Amino acid sequence: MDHLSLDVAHMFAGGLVLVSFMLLYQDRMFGLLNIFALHAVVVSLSVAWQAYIQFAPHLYITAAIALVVKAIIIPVALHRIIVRLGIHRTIETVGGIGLTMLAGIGLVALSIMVMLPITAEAGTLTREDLAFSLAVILLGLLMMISRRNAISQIIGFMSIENGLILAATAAKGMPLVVEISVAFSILVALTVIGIFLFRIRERFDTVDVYELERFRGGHP
Amino acid sequence: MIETGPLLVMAILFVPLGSAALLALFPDGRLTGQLNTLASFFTLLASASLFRIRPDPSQFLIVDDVNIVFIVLNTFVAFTTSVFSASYIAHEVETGRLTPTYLRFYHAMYQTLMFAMNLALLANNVGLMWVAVELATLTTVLMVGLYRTPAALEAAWKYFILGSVGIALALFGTIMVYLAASAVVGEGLNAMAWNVLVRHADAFDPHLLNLAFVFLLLGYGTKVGLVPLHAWLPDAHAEGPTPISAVLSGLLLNVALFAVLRFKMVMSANSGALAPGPLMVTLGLLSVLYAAFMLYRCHDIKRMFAYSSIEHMGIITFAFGMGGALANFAGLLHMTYHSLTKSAIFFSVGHIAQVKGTQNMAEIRGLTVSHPLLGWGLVLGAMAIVGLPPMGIFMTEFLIITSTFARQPVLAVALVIGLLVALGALLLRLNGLAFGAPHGKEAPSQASFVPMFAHLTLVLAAGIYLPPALVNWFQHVARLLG
Amino acid sequence: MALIYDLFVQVAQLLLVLALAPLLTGYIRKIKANLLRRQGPPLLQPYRDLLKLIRKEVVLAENASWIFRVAPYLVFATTLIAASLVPTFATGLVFSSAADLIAIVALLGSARFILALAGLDVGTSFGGIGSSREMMIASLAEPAMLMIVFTLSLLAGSTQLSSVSAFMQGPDVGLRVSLGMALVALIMVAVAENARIPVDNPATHLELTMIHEAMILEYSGRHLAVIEAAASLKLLLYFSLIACLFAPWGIATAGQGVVAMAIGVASYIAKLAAGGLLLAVFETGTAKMRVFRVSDFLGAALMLGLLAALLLFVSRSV
Amino acid sequence: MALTVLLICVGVFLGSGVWAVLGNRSSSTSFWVYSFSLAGSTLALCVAVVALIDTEAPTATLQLPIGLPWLGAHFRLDALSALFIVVVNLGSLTASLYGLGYGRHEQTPGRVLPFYPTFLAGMNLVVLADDAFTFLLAWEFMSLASWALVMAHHRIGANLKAGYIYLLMASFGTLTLLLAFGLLAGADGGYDFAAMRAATPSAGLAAAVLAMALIGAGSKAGLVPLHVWLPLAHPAAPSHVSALMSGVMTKVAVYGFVRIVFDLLGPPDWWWGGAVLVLGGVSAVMGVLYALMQHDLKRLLAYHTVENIGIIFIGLGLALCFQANEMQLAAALALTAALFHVFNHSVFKSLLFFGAGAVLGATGERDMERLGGLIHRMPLTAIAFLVGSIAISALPPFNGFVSEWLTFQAILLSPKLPQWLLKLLVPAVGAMLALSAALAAGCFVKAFGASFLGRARSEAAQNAEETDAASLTAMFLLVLVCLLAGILPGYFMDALAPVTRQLLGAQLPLQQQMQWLTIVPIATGRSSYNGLLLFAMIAVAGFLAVYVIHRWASHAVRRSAIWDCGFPDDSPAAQYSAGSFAQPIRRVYGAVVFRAREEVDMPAPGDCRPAKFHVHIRDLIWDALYAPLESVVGFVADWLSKVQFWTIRAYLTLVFSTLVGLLVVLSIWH
Repeated sequence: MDHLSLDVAHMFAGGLVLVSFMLLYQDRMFGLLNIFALHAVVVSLSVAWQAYIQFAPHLYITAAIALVVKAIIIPVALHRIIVRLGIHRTIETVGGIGLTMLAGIGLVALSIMVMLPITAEAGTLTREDLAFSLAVILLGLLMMISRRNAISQIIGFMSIENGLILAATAAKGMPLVVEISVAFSILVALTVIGIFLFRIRERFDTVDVYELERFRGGHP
Repeated sequence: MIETGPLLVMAILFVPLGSAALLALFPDGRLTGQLNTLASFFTLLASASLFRIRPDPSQFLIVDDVNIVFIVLNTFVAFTTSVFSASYIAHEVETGRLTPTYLRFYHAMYQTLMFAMNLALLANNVGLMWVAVELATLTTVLMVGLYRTPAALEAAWKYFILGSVGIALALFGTIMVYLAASAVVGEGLNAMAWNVLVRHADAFDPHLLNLAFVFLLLGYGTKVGLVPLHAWLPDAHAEGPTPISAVLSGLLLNVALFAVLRFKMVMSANSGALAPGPLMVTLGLLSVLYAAFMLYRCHDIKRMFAYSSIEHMGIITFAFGMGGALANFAGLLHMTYHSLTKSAIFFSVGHIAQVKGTQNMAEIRGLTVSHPLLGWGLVLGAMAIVGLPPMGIFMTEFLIITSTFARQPVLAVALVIGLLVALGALLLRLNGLAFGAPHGKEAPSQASFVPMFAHLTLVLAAGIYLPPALVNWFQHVARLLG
Repeated sequence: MALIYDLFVQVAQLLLVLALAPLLTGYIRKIKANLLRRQGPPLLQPYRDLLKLIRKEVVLAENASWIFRVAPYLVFATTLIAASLVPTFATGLVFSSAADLIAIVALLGSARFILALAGLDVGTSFGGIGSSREMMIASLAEPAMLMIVFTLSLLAGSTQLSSVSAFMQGPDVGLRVSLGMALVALIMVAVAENARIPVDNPATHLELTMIHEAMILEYSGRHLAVIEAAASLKLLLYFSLIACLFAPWGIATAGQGVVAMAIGVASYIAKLAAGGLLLAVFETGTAKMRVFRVSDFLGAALMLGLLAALLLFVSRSV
Repeated sequence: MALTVLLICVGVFLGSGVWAVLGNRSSSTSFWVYSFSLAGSTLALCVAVVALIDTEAPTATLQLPIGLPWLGAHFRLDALSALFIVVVNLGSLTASLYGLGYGRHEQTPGRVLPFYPTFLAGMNLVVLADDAFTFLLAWEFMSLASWALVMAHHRIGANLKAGYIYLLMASFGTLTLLLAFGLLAGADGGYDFAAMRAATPSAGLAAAVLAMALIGAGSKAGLVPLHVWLPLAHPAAPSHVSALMSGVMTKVAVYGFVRIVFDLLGPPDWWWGGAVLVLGGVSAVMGVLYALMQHDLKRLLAYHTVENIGIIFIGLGLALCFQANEMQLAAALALTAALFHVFNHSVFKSLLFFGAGAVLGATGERDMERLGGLIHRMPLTAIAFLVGSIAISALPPFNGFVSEWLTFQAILLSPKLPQWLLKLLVPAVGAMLALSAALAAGCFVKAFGASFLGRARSEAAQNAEETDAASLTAMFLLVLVCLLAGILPGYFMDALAPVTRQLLGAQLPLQQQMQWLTIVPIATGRSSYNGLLLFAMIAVAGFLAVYVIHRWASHAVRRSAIWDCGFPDDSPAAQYSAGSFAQPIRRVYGAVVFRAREEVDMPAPGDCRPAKFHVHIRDLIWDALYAPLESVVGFVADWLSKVQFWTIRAYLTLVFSTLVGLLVVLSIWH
């Protein structure tokens, strides 16, 4: 494996983290969808590159799924849902964007720190990739918890998934990657369907506490 | 000649899958219940015969000492639950809470769930196991939301989101385990085969394993319902159909814990890795204490027993975290007893909720007077679950506490406090439910008591006498767990 | 032969206390009257009273049960036995092994128990007052008594009255603060137990202040006579007890000859006379206290007893 | 052989329990269940008595392949367990006999019959168990069965609460004992008692075990401050069960303590005894003071159990003190006293509960303020109850006095103890013991007086009928035992000698050989007691007095109205009641112990409303210990309960922070 191919893989992985930060920064709904599409494109590029350098043709399938489903179908579907359900176009965040970004930087640092002690045996490529994908996962989680809005939470979840695919493809010769990515796509699809079917607008966050008390039992 | 071993394994997997397809298409609502039972029975037969014939492990599937009893337990409880479910669901259709279409859907999902859980238990490939657990999660999400009430949808959605995040974390952990393994045993399926992993675990990169275990514990731990990852569990139990609550508590939590255990074995086989014990002990203790206090603030009967499940999962995790032959043995035994007892409790709770028309405990009184069998069944079950003798859980709690106290007195005392607080809460509620002057509807229940009392009898008998073969098996696995 | 002689001494003691008890009561009354410059009843008046009473018919309340009728005899018999087991003129009685000091106190307790029940039997408010106050007083007096026993046994190494008495006569005693405290405590207990002033007034029938008399208010005729006899026996018992423990001079020991016995009897009667005089003087000089002050009085006795025991440890260790 | 028979008896109990569940619901079920229990306990009693008296008999052990798999269930019959088997089965024999009559009136036999024999089985098994698992299993099983019996009359709200608190405290005790056994067994799980006996725990460990055993067994026995469940639960059960719970089950708890501390734990430290003494003394006094404040007959009896358990623990504490200083003979005296009191209390407490049950059955009342005059309606019950009252008040010539006398004798030996603290402590405890005995007498004057004497305070009491023959037989059997143990204590003390020999390696001199059956624990010159002689002398003197007076003086009797100092009041309400009887004692002690406050609401002159009198009593132990606990649990539960109402986002935050936290830990840990 030559240096160049390593660097390219590296670049894609780093790019993904960057796009994750963009997701975190974005506070308008449609902008978010576009950036998520970009996120998916970067992932599929990265996967394709891995397929190329690992000589693993089945990974192309994964790349294709990522591209078709997440870069095209889902953003479009979400776009329509937003329009159909009349969801607010701006995203309510918890804490300021700046604070979130700061936390994000902390998370990236953390994922690098955690990955550092792993022996070089595993290969630099893998180690760096793992650090980046961990960062993407953590940023996705951060997004899920720092947004009050269902759509952006779904997008956070999907970015987690992209991070996982990055990790899975980076692990050389890992079997079942395709199956796993398919399984994940089903999950994501269900999520989207769930939002649509259950008319979940803000259910992530706004819950009628009194309603809950009735069946959940608060104070005696 | 075809070997019977692999055939049996296939039967365990494909009888449920096949019947799921069949049930989805089957038009007659009344027969589906029986068909469901029948399918579960055949699966049980197939799994029971695994005791006699054990197939060699393949790269994807394995039957070994660790999983065999779980498979049998799983199929057994699945069978008894299907018997209970038949009478329960019939009543639901009668009262119009479920339409025939949903009935078909329900039964198909039931068998799919069985398939997924059996697959998760049988899987030798850690990736396959992950897929199976995810499938199980998805099916139960659909089942929890079956009634389409706002509360049920809310519960299903919460379960779905939290479960998905957990699943994602578990996947990351699995990938890292693969990475650690592939450096040693080479790339490909071998690096995911569980039996290979355990054999070579000592050579793995310990740091990678540590990181992997954190993710796996949190990921599968979400499914186990460990505090603070538990939030989905009470809602899901309370809002779904009761047979599903029984399966969730009795089986799915076990399956998830089983996944954690498999990885714990890998961890403990590696001398450089961090001991998984303290982590599990902390989470376990946290669960026990939290759930114990929460029991006081439940109004919904199913919700209360859901918290009790959290508590027991905490105890089991605690036991495995403590490790050692005694504690592991007790943990395994506790898993078994908890499955049997908790599902028996949900059987009785299901019928109680049906005859009383409510799950609110304030509106249920004096069950031992109005419905003696149901009431005493509940009393027995509750006694068993809080660990009163002669039921089996007393034995396991005895072993866990005594073996812990000699090593870590503070932890044992904390556990004891948790147990005591939980006992106080459950007994307080039980007092109101089972005793006093009866209150509310007094219609006779058309229940099938056989599953409930079968489970309770088993737990009772096991508390007094355990067959040596079973003991040997448990002890063997306990040693494997380290 | 020795056994018969011992038995004779024992029976003699029994008869002696039985015979002397009313006399002691009469004697104290006489002295008290004299101290008040009254002539007072003759010394033998109590005997006459008793004789008169036992010849009269008994008036029983309609709802009195058998307890009411049996109680006087039980109280009498128990007190008599207890009194006869306290050495008066000779120690080492043949039956002294039957009961040590603790058992004697307990026997008196049994008598009180029965009498208190009898007080409740008819179901009057006076009987109730008497019984309940009697038991309250006993609840303090008994522990105090036990503390005294404790002190004595600590010194003498025994709770057997004969042994303690022998020890007190011996050279090892010396003068001890503890003993003094124990004596004071014992006297206080004795005053309370016998319903004497300042705890109770045996001569009053003023409803709100009486204790012992309230309890036996419903009794009449021979029952009353037996109870009165028991009461004077109890008084004598405490005199004997104090004499035998704290003034054991002249007391004969087991197996000694008739002369020693005679000396014993003489000194015993002298001690009774002196004790009775002191009691009469004391009673004349004090006023009865309120019922709920009694607890303080007896609490003090208990504290004295406890202090006596504890002081003994201190003095011993030095 | 003896052990096998005993286990078969246990089997009979369990079998009849199962039969009561499965068998037909005819009225004969009750008869058969009690008959089988009677037969079983009679057989067990005989076997145990023989085993106890026959000093040559070797210690029998037996192992069954049940319970913990690799351990099995160990059983053992030695002197100590034989003694407690005697206590248990004497109680169950009479209770079963009593049940034959009393049980016929049971409204809900289905909730009593299955659990009654299982309760008996549980108690027997505790005493026979020879490994920690079997012991605790039986222990908790016993609690569970008795809990079910407490809940027999579950429609009464107070019983529900009683059952709840009972089971909670019982489980608390079991878990504490579990910890004690955990320490004794060590990490390798040497759960059989033989292994524990062989092990020698370090001083700190042993002290911890002692503390646990004291809490665990003490909570079951009813030591203050762990007694709160006892006065609630014991009265709630049917009366023969109350008798068993108070008279016998608390003794099984004492057995547990003795077994652990004297047998398994090895040589004691001197301060252990001090701790036990203090608890015992406090229990004795507090128990009786609580009892004095009650007007519920059965609850009063239950509080007296607390008192008597205190007395027993005083004896046990003394035995520990002496044993620690290697004064084996004195220790044997103290232990004999304690064990004798165990036996005695089981006898007279059963007797008293039977009596209370007979009263309850005849009148439907437990409240003494609504009883009275029953001596006329139920003369035999009255006699039995009276004997029990005298015995429990520690008055001669009955058995209660003998054991308390022995305890005092042990106390009087305390000056020889070298430790200063003990020297000072023991006399104080002695004063407490004397105080409790005197107060007990007061309390039973009140109990007997208010229930049986005076005039009936309610219609029910007025029309009461004497109870049935079976119940009376059971009661008079116990009366006989009370008397025999009171006047022939030597035989009973000799029967205890094998136990002290087993536990302490020393025994008292044989009492049967003493002159005239006098009991002489140490030396003739020191102290002695002869109940038989006293009894005979009092009887002779009494009869002589009666004879003389009736023969030569008068025997005329005239019945007339009550005199009452000239102011009789016909209303039975004008009598002294239980509450007014306790008033002086309440004023003296209650002001401190219970913060008792009297409140008089006296209307102004001309105002026609009735005057009112209130007594406010607070249970300081509950207020100081249990109420805070309750509110802490409630507070924590409320606080944690807020988590239930979080949003999914908040839950995700929880997951996220856990993950991040663990990762941070991991990165730092490297």
